[in-house]
Amino acid sequence: MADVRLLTAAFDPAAELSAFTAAHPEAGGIVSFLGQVREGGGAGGSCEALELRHYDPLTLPAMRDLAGQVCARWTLDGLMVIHRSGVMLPTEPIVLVAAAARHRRDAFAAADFAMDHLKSESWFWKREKSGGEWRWIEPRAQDFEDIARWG
Amino acid sequence: MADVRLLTAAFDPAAELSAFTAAHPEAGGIVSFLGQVREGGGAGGSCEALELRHYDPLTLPAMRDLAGQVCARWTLDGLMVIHRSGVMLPTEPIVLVAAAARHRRDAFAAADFAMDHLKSESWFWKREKSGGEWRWIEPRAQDFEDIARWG
Amino acid sequence: MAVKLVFLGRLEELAGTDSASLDAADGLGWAALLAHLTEHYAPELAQTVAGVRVKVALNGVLIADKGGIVLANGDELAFLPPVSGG
Amino acid sequence: MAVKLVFLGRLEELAGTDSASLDAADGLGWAALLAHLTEHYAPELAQTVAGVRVKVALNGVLIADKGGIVLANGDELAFLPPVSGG
Repeated sequence: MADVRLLTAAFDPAAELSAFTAAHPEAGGIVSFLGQVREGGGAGGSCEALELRHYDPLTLPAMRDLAGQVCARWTLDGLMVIHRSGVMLPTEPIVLVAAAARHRRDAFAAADFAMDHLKSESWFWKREKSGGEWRWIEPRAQDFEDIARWG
Repeated sequence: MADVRLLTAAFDPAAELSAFTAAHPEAGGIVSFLGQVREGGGAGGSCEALELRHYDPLTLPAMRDLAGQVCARWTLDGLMVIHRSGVMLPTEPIVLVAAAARHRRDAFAAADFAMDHLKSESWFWKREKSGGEWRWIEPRAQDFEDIARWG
Repeated sequence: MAVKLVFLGRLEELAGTDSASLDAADGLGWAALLAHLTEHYAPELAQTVAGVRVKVALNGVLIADKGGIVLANGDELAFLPPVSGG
Repeated sequence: MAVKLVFLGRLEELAGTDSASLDAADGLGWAALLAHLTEHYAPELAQTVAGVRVKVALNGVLIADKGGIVLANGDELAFLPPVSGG
């Protein structure tokens, strides 16, 4: 039921969301989260580029596992998880999660849970380019707090 | 800061969401909720059309008030609330809420809160057409439970 | 004087119309208004409108105590049953 | 035998490469591997890799007890520092 993709080139979130919505006419509500490279992000507000690295044997299989957990935990009509890898520039989309459900609460909780787990548990490593220099990013304490909410 | 609209004709949620995203390059995350007329919805799974009626002197002003509350309660880069009035057919969008924020939690909570309050407190009255007959819909107990979560 | 009555949601069905004009003497109060509704519409309309679940807006402003309203020429009074939107 | 080492995230910086081939006698264990890293790379690499925060995957499978690994010809061993994705 879940559409899970790991992409190495840019994607169009609006087109993906339209297609997902059209594929689920029976769903009353669709919640989506779009994460994009922030303009003015990074240390000192000068992030020029962001790179996500993944490890082929682990990253997509773990994303599929996560999607399976989400579908088992909430009553959904559909779930879409798209994640970029590679180098991205400001305003480029990084991640798009969408959950379609008959009941609004299920769609919100499913998208929220999927994002918390993608952020803190997925096999991605991030570095940022600032002042022409690449710098690896350490995990954020906030991500661990977010995931702890789900027990 | 908030873009609040009450529309009496169909709108394109993907185009609206693209424009909203493009207008907030500084936001790391955008959460959206799209509510659409369910195919196979209504009593007996036979909803042919849905109509929302509003009352001009109250409906849009109250939507603007709600948007103001949401912007005051969470740290957002932007908020969009679009709601239809009038007759809609299955798969037509009814409501689109989008919240852009630096922090994911703010965007999720703002969109969730806005939807709970739009559903249970906005000045809209709904009727469904089924078997050629229009029938007014009573408020759902679930909507009051949803809104009670926010204290 | 003339007053406009607006019936929202299910009240439109009970009234058989979404709005109506009411001609009456100046200073029409709530009890006289209910009597008018009883006389001209299905009995259920006045009963429902009198109930706690129906709110009223006078010229676009919600009225906390509908029993205390006094209508003047040109007023618009809207009857608002529980919402069921979105 | 030949083994492929894969360095993810910040470990790539410490190793100066994202992957390397290691030639060694069959049955290379964890201690010998750390010794190899100490000899051929910046000292911080072996120290970091030995720490509890770095996990390892052998041929795409996470290993709970990295101290117990024994490498065979053709193996791919990936060093995984804490993730920071999405």
